[in-house]
Amino acid sequence: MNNSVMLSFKRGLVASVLALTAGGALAETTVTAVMHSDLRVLDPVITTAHITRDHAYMIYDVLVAEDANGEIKPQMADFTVSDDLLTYTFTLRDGLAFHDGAPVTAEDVVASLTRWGKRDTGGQLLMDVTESVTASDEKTVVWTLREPFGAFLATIGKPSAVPPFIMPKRIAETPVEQSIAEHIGSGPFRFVPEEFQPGVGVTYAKNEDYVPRDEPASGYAGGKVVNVDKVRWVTMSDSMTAVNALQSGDIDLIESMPVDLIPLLEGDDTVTVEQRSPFGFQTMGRMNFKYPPFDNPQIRKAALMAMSQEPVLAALMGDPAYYKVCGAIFGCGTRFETTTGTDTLTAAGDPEGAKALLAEAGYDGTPVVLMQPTDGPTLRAQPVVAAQQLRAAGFNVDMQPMDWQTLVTRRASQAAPAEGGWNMFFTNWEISEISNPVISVMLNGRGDQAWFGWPDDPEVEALKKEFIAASTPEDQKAVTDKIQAHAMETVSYVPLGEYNFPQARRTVLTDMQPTSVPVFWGMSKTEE
Amino acid sequence: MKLRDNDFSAAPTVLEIRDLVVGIAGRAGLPPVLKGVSFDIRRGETVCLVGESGSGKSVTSLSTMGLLPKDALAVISGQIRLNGQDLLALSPGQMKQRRAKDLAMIFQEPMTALNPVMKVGAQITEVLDLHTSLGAAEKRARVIDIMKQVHLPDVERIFESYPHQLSGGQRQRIMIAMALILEPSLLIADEPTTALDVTTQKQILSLIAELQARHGTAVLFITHDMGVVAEIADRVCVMRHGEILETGTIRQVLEQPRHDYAQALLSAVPSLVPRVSRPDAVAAPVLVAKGLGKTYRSGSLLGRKSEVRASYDVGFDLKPGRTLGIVGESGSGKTTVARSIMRLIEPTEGQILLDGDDIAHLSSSQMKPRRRKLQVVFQDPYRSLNPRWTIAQSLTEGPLNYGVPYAEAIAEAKRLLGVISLPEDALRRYPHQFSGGQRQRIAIARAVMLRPDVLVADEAVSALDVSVQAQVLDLLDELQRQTGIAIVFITHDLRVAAQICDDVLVMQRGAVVEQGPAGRVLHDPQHEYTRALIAAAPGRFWDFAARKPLVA
Amino acid sequence: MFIYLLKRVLSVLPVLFLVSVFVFLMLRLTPGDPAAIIAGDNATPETLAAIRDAMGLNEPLLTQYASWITGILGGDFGNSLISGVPVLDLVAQRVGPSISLALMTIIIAIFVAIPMGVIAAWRHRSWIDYLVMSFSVLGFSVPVFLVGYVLLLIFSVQLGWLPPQGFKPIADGLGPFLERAILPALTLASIYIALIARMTRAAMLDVLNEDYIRTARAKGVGEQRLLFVHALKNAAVPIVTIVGAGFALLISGVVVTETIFNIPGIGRLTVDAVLARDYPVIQALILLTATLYVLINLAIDMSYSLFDPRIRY
Amino acid sequence: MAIDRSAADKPFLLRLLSGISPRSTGLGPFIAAFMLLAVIGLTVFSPWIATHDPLAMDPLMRLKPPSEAHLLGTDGYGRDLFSRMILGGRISLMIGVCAAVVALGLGILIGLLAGYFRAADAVIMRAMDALMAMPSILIAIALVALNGPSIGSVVMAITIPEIPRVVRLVRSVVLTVREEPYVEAATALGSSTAKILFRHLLPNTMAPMIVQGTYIIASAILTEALLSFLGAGISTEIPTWGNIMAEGRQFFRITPGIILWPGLLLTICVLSINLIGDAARDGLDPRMKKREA
Repeated sequence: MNNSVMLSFKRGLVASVLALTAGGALAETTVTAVMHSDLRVLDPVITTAHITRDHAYMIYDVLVAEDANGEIKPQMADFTVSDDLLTYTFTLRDGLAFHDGAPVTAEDVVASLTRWGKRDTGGQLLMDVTESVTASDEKTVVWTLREPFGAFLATIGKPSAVPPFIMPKRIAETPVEQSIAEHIGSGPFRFVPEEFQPGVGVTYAKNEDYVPRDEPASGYAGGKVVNVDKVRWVTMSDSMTAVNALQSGDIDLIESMPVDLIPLLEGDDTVTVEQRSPFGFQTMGRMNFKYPPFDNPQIRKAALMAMSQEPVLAALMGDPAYYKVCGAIFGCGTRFETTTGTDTLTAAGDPEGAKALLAEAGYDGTPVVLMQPTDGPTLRAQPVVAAQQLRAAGFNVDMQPMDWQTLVTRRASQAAPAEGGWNMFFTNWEISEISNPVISVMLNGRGDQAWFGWPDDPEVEALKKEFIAASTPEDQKAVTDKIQAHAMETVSYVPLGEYNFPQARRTVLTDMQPTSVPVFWGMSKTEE
Repeated sequence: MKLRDNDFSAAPTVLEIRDLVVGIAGRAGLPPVLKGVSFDIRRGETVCLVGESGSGKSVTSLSTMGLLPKDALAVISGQIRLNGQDLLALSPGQMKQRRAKDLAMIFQEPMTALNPVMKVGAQITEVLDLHTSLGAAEKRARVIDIMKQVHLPDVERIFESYPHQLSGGQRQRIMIAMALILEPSLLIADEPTTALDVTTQKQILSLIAELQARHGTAVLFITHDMGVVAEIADRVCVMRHGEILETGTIRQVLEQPRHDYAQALLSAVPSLVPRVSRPDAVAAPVLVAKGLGKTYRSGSLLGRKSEVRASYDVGFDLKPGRTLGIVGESGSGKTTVARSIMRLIEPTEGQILLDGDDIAHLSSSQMKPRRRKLQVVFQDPYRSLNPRWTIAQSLTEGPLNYGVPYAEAIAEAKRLLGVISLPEDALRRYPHQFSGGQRQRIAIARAVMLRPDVLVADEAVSALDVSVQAQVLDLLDELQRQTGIAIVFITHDLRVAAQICDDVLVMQRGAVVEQGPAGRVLHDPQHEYTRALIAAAPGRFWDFAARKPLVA
Repeated sequence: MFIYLLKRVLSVLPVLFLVSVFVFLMLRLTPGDPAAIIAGDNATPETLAAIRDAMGLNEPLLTQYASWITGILGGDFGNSLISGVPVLDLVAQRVGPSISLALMTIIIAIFVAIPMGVIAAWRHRSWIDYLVMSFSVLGFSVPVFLVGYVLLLIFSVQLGWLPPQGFKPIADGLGPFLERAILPALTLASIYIALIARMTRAAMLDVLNEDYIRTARAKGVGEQRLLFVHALKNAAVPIVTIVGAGFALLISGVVVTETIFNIPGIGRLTVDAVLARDYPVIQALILLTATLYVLINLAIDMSYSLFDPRIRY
Repeated sequence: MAIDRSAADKPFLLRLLSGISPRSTGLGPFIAAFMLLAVIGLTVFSPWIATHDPLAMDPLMRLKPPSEAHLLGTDGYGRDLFSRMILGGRISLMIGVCAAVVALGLGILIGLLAGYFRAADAVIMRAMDALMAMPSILIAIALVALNGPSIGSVVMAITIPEIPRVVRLVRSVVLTVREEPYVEAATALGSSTAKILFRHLLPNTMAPMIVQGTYIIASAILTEALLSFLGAGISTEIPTWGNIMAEGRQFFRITPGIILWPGLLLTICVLSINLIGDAARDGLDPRMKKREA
């Protein structure tokens, strides 16, 4: 072993000892949480993984953010819009500084926005109509559009997958194919690199130099006041272990509490189980438009008719209190909610009708390759139940189990199902990621450039343009109603209902923000 | 040398065994293993228990020591009195106190009877630790003293040695030292020299006699070897099937055995006098070895190269109908020679001429047609037949390999079964259904199925009881007369060699030290080693079959 | 002795080379794409290709193997494809818990199993022998995770005596360490005890039949001294061997136990890495455990001469 | 002095029958055989014994305690646990037997070659050492990941790490037996290498192989469970003891039966196989006292 490696090996060893010894002994408040997943990838632009986004909310800040009412509010910057809706001017507020001490400048912002615009779906749409994004001085960013973009603020202020987080210019200049190597933001917490152990946990320390906004926190907006010294996310591969750890006081919070295990916490008054946010997830099935049998819209329709949401949701969540039968592709309780075309889905399904339709479409028994992930607890159940429902309607289902990583690889394959491709898979979305047609990737109809499944659907693309151009909420709603009807007619995908994992927290943890992204500002931990 | 002739009637009785019955533990229904054994040993006296395998002689000795395997055998009735006290009445703890102090035992295998991971000095000292309260220096002095008494060389070094660093004879001396250090009144020696070479055996026997004389120990000596009996016994008990058939002074038993079995046993002991030599055949030799040698080389790139010359410069002629004996102690290289001739190994030097062709370096496919001329019989009857094959399969294996039709092969097998005195239905049976002697006869039959020119018999009778041994030797003799086969007979037993060989070749440390007609070599040995070997043969002064001293 | 040692160490090299080839080939023939894992849910095919290219996954296999092995010879095991952390750092973070768990397990196992095996052999075919053997066979027959869960249920959940998960290093004090390590170690030890007790019994039965045991009895040696002084040292070689061979068993046990008790060790790191196709991490871990296995067994081979003077190098 | 070795000398079937008698082994193996037969009966005839379609799910009836309708309650999809458990046993046993047959088949072949041909020996044994050195559970997970969680790949994943053990065992038997006088006699009688390998040496490996086979079956059943537990098992559409338990993991404190019942049945099954293996080993081959890890 050469010296430098030996040295780094030793450093690692020392760090691990430090990491393991830190924690209990010192009299500082540490919130220990088990998140829904393990943090491995640290670049919030390169991935859409929710856990990486949650990580980014800890250490980065955003220009503008959505408040509790869904309005976009200034965060790092105040902004003005020109009357022609083509020029947006952002002015950075005072006191912003990165964790390495450097002040946040307009240059940093421009670099960060540019990198984001290359990867994010909404960002790409926005960049398509962008004339320029420039730093006019130390604190001012001017964003000029070629044509109006109705959802401009909603896009750069969206809370999820992925908001444009602001990082130093030197980091934001990393090519978008490469992961960033430094994790420095201007957010309310600092990343502690020595205590980052992929697969074990990650630690954030309070950013003592952070200057919160004056107004109270609301949604993702407002003053991000930090009342704890440290936040540690630990990985527990097993939800039962997490529940045991919560009860023994080893951890303070389980972000996604498995509903089946809630009875274990009943009668334990040191623990509260609650829904943090009214919005949860939509679970859905996606078919492959390129290959039989689902290249035939009638057969897609038959599949839709064969399915019923409730058994899927019940198998996924168990307790009806935590799931909701909902046919709205933009989510129930959102502005664009409508349930056109989903009567059979939200009822018991219509296997007989599906059979008739299959016969009419001349289904020849082509096997339906259904990919089933075996490891993700929120993804295991859907294909199993769906397979049963499809079989009941006369489909020939070939359910192929694989781990989620294989599935993620395989769904990117445009090959025929018999040659390593697929016919159908299932995944979940946070409601905020599908709540309008611009950000919902399933409504991309650009054929081979579209999201997995590759529908070639010019009509939906036209409807989306119409939506971008619509200027009033009423006009927008009229367009989204049409999109819902169209999506259910062509079966862009099969919404299988909504679920919302509760969180379980020890009662010493108070004042958590009711946001769907778990954020750690505002909360307090009372001493025991 | 002559038979012992001492009178012990005045000496006190040390061991008194009365009507000892030992049965299989927990199995009352089965016949006992010892069926009422009684004998006495007096102070200074040596009593030999003699018998073939399964006669119960070891069970007798283990019962006396209280060392019967707990879950297998148990004393059912009888008494074992040592100096008047009944050992069977003692508690295990009391018995433990007696061992080594009042009665001690040495075993057959000096290789395994010492704890391999303890230094031998410590193993002897342990006896003192257990039974005395001497100080460390005193203990050491006593141990050194007894080690000197058993004539161990370089006592200080051996004290610090592990058993594997000693020779077999030295280990047996250690055992004896350990047994006698507390001067017990009774020493039990269970086949103590069987695993040793004859020259070592002789030394150990005289050592036991010497110490016995010095300490007045009563010795219970167990053996199957009549020669050893003749050397050391004052009195003899002949055992068979758990009973003492005959008991008496050594002279009574050897000169006038009363019981049929004792007579048969004595008659079966081969004589050291070479048999009348047969006329030399005029035919050309069938097998000739010239300068034959085998050196084992080991070692690789890094290691030291090591060479072991297992045999070298061995040469002989073998004519049809003749028997060549290769005689030597363990490690003399005689088996290496046999395996080289058989081409089970490839010799590193010299020639083997079979019918004039050199086969020393032939490949296995070149060897195949010649193999049928060369057959072999091994020592261990229990391993020389495939236990999973019927006798028919084993017997016909060779002929079938050479394309003999099955019917013909089986007919020959039946004929040979007649020759070896086994019934025809033996063909369908498996080896385990036969006794050792029967198996060895089957192995011989298998070897001659191919009508070979040469038969190599590698210690072919060494594992057999003496009465069975005689039968097998007779069989070989008869086959040779019928078929004119040439035999290479490898043995360590001079008595056997004397009875079967025309010519004898004596080997020591890989080399031939003397060779010539059996009568000449055994009667008038030229080489010092041959002389030592003959001198060491136990009971060489006695002709057992004739029941009289041998007049040299 | 030195030459022998050198020879033995050198003889390990071809084995390790083969291990490295096996590992490399096995993983590179695996479907599943680390690029897809990094890129997340809605990455386009172009992005995937770009990331794959950047990670060197498009190079020919031989080139990838060569650069990997060259790196290793220089002490560089590469970086995790997923988190970008150097593999050696990842491993260094994780070895502590695994090693302390394994050591504790071995200590528990040896102190429990050897007396068990000795007594079972001594009282061969008695009730205590049957009891020991039943326990030992049971130890082989119950899935490790079942043992873990049952212990967890009883001692943590029902009785609340011990914390249910996690790990504290000994540096935090013996109490906190033991509190968290005892259940996992017991879980792991169950199978190890079974293995060692079984081997001890078998080896002791062999030894107790040896002539020198009879000799010792004939000297009047007492039972306790007979068993623990005369017999046990002679039975040591197979017992020590099985402790080494059991290391493989320990690895699989560690993987499961760390999962159940949420211990941040090597076992969990490996499973996570396999499921995430984190090639450099998997390769390094299998290679390192294989090396460790080979070295442990080498050390055990060398230690035979401590127990048995007949073995000399 | 000749020793009675007849016990070790009989053909192995005879030894099997004479070795395993209640007198020599105690009642254990007989109870074990009875239990194993019961488990096998239960699983082999599972299609007729099962009270429900083991795949029929009813998510609204999930995690129900035992009742008249569901003998042992239901699992996380509302499937009948009892029916799944006995059908799962069938698959688990099948996996065990397949793994044993494949591992023995390949292992015996390779072992015979390695044991008899010195030239092949070094290469084969180094490769086997390499396989032995790699932690088997890690190879197994990686192999399942490699080929997808089908029955075939699980069998392969279990089999490959077992092969070196079989090879070593066969090789050691061959190395011992080839020195036996009857094998040398066969050479002297002109028997061909193939004949010696397959007629003399191969049958000698049978007794230890039967014993080893039982151990492989037992360990394969456990490994299957372990793989499922670690998330690299067979699809839930094909119930096995392993994946039933793996699915029950998160419900352990709610409905421990999902793990405990299959776990109990598995333990009984593996326990009886091991006991029978031990008895067979003692009966067949007193030398084979050591069980390789």
